Amino acid sequence: MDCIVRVNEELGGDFFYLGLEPLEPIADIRPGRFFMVRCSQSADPFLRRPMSVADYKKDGSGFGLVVQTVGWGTSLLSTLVPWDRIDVIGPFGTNFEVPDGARSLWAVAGGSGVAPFLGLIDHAEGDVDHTVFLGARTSELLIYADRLKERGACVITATEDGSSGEHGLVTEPLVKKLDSGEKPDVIFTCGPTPMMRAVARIAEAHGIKCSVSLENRMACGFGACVGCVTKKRGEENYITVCSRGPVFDSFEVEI
Amino acid sequence: MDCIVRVNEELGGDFFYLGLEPLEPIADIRPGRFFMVRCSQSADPFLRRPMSVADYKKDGSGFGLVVQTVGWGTSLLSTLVPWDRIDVIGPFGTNFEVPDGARSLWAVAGGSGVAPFLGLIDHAEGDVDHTVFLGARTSELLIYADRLKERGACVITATEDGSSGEHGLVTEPLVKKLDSGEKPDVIFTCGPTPMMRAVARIAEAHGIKCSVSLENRMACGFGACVGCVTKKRGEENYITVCSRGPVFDSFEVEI
Amino acid sequence: MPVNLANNIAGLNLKNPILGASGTFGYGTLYERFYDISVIGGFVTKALSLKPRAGNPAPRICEAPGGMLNAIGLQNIGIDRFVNQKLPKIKDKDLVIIANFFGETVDEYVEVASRLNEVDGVHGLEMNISCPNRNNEGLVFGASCQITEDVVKACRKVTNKPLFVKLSPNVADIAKFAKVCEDSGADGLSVINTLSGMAIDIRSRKPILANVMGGLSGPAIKPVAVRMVWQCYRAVKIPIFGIGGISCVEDVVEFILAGASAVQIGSMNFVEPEICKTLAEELPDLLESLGVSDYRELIGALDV
Amino acid sequence: MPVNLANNIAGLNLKNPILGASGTFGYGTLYERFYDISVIGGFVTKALSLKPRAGNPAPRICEAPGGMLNAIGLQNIGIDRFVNQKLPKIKDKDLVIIANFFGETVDEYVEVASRLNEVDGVHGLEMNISCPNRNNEGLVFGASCQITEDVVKACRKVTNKPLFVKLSPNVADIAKFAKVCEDSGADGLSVINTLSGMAIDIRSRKPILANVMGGLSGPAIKPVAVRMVWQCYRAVKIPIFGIGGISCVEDVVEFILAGASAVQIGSMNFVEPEICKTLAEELPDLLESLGVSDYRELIGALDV
Ligand SMILES: Cc1cc2nc3c(=O)[nH]c(=O)nc-3n(C[C@H](O)[C@H](O)[C@H](O)COP(=O)(O)OP(=O)(O)OC[C@H]3O[C@@H](n4cnc5c(N)ncnc54)[C@H](O)[C@@H]3O)c2cc1C
Ligand SMILES: Cc1cc2nc3c(=O)[nH]c(=O)nc-3n(C[C@H](O)[C@H](O)[C@H](O)COP(=O)(O)OP(=O)(O)OC[C@H]3O[C@@H](n4cnc5c(N)ncnc54)[C@H](O)[C@@H]3O)c2cc1C
Ligand SMILES: Cc1cc2nc3c(=O)[nH]c(=O)nc-3n(C[C@H](O)[C@H](O)[C@H](O)COP(=O)(O)O)c2cc1C
Ligand SMILES: Cc1cc2nc3c(=O)[nH]c(=O)nc-3n(C[C@H](O)[C@H](O)[C@H](O)COP(=O)(O)O)c2cc1C
Ligand code: FES
Ligand code: FES
Repeated sequence: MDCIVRVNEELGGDFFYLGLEPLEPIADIRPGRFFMVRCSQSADPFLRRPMSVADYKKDGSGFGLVVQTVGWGTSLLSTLVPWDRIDVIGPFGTNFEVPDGARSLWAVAGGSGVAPFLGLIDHAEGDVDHTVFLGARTSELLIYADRLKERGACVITATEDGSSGEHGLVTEPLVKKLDSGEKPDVIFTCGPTPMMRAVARIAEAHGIKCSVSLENRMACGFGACVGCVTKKRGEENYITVCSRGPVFDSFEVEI
Repeated sequence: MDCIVRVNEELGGDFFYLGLEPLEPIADIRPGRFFMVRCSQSADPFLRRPMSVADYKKDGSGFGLVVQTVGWGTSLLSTLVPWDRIDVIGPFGTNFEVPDGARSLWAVAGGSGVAPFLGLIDHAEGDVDHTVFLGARTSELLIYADRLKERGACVITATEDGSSGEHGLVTEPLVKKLDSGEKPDVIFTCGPTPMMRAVARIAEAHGIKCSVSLENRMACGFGACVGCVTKKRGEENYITVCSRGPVFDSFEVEI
Repeated sequence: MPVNLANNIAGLNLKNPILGASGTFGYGTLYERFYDISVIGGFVTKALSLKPRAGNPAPRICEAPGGMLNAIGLQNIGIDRFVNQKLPKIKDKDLVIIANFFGETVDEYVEVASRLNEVDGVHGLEMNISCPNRNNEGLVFGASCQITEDVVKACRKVTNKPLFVKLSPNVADIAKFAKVCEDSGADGLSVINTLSGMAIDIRSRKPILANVMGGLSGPAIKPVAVRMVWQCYRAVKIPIFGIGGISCVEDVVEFILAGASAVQIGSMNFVEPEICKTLAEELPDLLESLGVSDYRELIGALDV
Repeated sequence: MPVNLANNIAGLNLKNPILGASGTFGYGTLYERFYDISVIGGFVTKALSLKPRAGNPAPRICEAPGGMLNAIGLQNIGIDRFVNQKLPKIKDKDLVIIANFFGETVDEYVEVASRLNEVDGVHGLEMNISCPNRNNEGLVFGASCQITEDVVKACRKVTNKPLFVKLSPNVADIAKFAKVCEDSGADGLSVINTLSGMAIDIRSRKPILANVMGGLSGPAIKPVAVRMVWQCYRAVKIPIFGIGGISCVEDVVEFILAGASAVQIGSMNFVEPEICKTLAEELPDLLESLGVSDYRELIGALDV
């Protein structure tokens, strides 16, 4: 599906936000699902790149991506300007699902992993409290803290260099808050694998349901290449992250 | 050498004009010489594309290319917009050299082959009469006729569909003019090979010195790949068109 | 001018010469979310083995210049689940279904082939001989002419369905293998499988693929594939499926001119899930512009 | 932290591991218009033969996805003109000059090798065994282990300069050839030459290259080249020049990790004439960022 680029906004560090308008509305966009984005019409780069949905319009007439420039594909995306066209397919995969009756949701994000939580909080239904733990190397990379606060989320930040919020890893304020006796109904996490692994361990130790969003290398995004596999815990067989995930219950998969 | 794109102007048909400003002035630009243009920073397309110098500033601070979109590389060039950067190396090769004492010069061009004659006429020295024969399939593709007239050249056009000028190939008005008794000191020709071949035959038959500009496939443009070869007439050895040409005396090479 | 795209290839009635290649088209059902797959000529299943196989650990894929590397490790659901669960969903569709299969020994090949021979709804077989030979440390079946001959002859005996052999490009003289297959009773050839390649993460100093080496596919391999199709075409009379880096309709014609009777599209399905449909739709117009009313005129029509 | 780039490779003293590859660097003089070539480790000449050779008719080159095809046909000025006209212009420069050479028979190989052995200013020899064998219709020398052994042994006898053998990638098992070369007295290997490929103009129905087939080079072949360097590295103890699709400094490190003692840059010189200089300049910074103070630590340091 061709989309028109509406915005390409620098977010600090290597991050930028792409606001896209598909030529026709796209159904079933949900936080945690992702698009496969074509970065160039040439054979280099050849494969599409997976990108999580950030914010989106309920009617599917617009959505955003939060992208970090890490290589050739993402650096091509960073050069897009308004009115350029970009070709995406999707959305694919599972989404972050707020359990019925949940009243309190904590989200732990690193880097572009904040993306799904923008849409999640924008479209939150019912009476759920949101706390977002944002971690980054330095304050400049703590993207979207203000925007999440505006939407009513409680935002707790941590930076490795101490330039903003707590000094250290984002798991530290998480553990502190849990130790202080607070306990959410569910924890969602998205970001670097070591961070998600730590969050999952902590959630499990506290008996809290936790959803993780895996970021395996993907070629197709819809189950055809069987390239993006992971193992279900305790099982021998591989499953495809793109179609059975990317959002899994932390108990389900090995991370 | 990085250049800033100043203009990308549609010329009709698949043709467009790129006006470029190099970050530093480029020495030795001359009509008939060419640049090797990088169409993308990716590996596809991999090779640079050869493009003749069209008009240019004497001090090397700016020059233009007349490009026809025929494939992937040229279609990437067609999407350039002002302030984009483009990487060229050169200029390479031999140029159209007006013989000492020449008073009358005829140029026969087809398609983007008109390019070198823009610069040639702009920078003509001494007291030379220029007649340019422009050929195309249809009038829309007769680019730069007006501009050449403005610079004082006599322009004679021919179109295959008769929509402008003579009906037929550009060699027809050429032959007519020669048959009427006129005779230039030299003929330059640039464009499709069959056209140049015909022009060379006609010039030779009339005993007129003729320079042709060969368009062999090129990988490097500066003599390193030995890919762009042609044969010297009557010799067994191949010579590289990029460094020994592209402009040759028609007697020198097999076309 | 109506343009003919239909052909009978080694007994398979293809309405057009566009097929999905093995390992990139799943078991057929996956692409239904994008288009009705009965518009294409057919497809080849992911490689099937006697027992389900788990395949290699991740990462299994990575980008390569002009293509990709994969080391899936022949993960598959096994022949039983294919026949019982997947085939029923697609067997009534109007397209040719070819089962790609392999074994780890010649006997296993024969067993799979004879099982598949009984299966209604499987129209043809494609032997994948680019897979590791359990009795021959590190080497694949398709790297030895003798083993190729043995395995093709053995499978030929147990099936009367059209039998294609998919050749490995990692050999010095592919025409020799083509001839061996023809002489051993193959009805057709599939040319080519992936080129063996490798990529390294310079920061971790580890191979990017968990399996160390993988198969290179995509546009990068197209010149090698075209060359091999042409070499095979000159060596044998049986029809050839051309495979390797096809990404546009001009590529389809390039392979047909080189000698392919039909083509299979692999990795490009990942990039453009509708590519097979698009190619089937665009082919008539391109042929018309080339002044061709029957695509079969172009098979091997390279003017050398 | 000063980073060491120097190394002695099979007796050649390279100040850094960046060389220009045969057939893409002319006879050295051409790149002087872009930079002072004494900043790079060295270069390999275009293949030299006993007599000058005219080479193939045009077109000799075309674009391919992620690279290019060439069929130059070993055009060269012959050993005499090289020694008399070209070498004097570059022999006093501070860089290693390796003469790439070939023959059409084993005897011709030997004659060129013994001639080159006498030439002052030629520091090493690189045998190109990917060229057609006059006594063996259609096949190249490097496609047969036996002929490879014969020709390497024969040339080894007539030269005491460092002798590299440049391997053809168009074989099933390159490690076997690597071992044969080592056992036959080669001092080093150059891995790889171009992959055999082909492209067709669908409108004229003719091959794009006048020679029909050509050699594929450029980024497209990098995964195949890295794989082959690694396979050779595990098979032999002699040093390896890594070649194939190198276009950036990360690629250089990738080849070194796979087992290359130095690298040669081919087609990328056409796209970026200053690429060898750029790579030599950028390598120290990249090594430093990888925490490496001597590039030799990385040779074959792939962590599998
Ligand atoms: C489901 C999912 C959702 C994602 N959402 C986002 C997002 O919202 N924003 C964002 O910036 N990034 C996201 N990513 C990661 C993003 O896809 C990669 O950063 C991107 O593919 C890198 O492409 P490149 O060409 O710039 O880098 P490359 O040059 O290809 O590689 C640079 C690095 O990126 C990693 N990488 C490369 N390809 C992939 C791939 N296909 N999948 C995962 N990692 C890869 C590699 O580890 C490599 O070291 C997501 C990944 C997945 C799987
Ligand atoms: C010295 C010289 C000067 C030139 N000047 C101009 C000019 O001023 N304006 C202009 O529009 N074109 C010019 N050309 C032709 C131009 O280089 C080609 O049209 C261009 O390379 C095509 O690139 P592509 O990627 O768009 O097409 P491709 O997809 O690569 O090929 C399309 C067609 O273009 C031809 N072609 C491809 N590569 C080359 C090549 N390297 N050299 C020649 N022909 C090729 C082929 O015959 C092919 O059929 C010149 C060529 C030469 C050699
Ligand atoms: C992810 C992936 C999995 C593949 N699996 C198989 C397979 O199971 N059996 C087989 O014969 N070929 C397999 N192939 C090879 C393809 O069928 C095809 O021969 C190859 O990819 C070249 O075509 P392409 O360049 O169009 O991708 C696989 C290719 C890819 C990319
Ligand atoms: C135009 C051209 C000419 C070549 N000529 C030779 C040659 O004469 N001898 C040789 O051994 N290799 C020759 N090669 C092969 C290169 O040296 C190199 O092995 C190959 O191109 C792969 O490297 P690359 O991908 O960096 O180009 C040639 C390559 C090209 C592109
Ligand atoms: S990315 Fe292809 S199966 Fe998941
Ligand atoms: S283009 Fe390379 S020698 Fe002429």
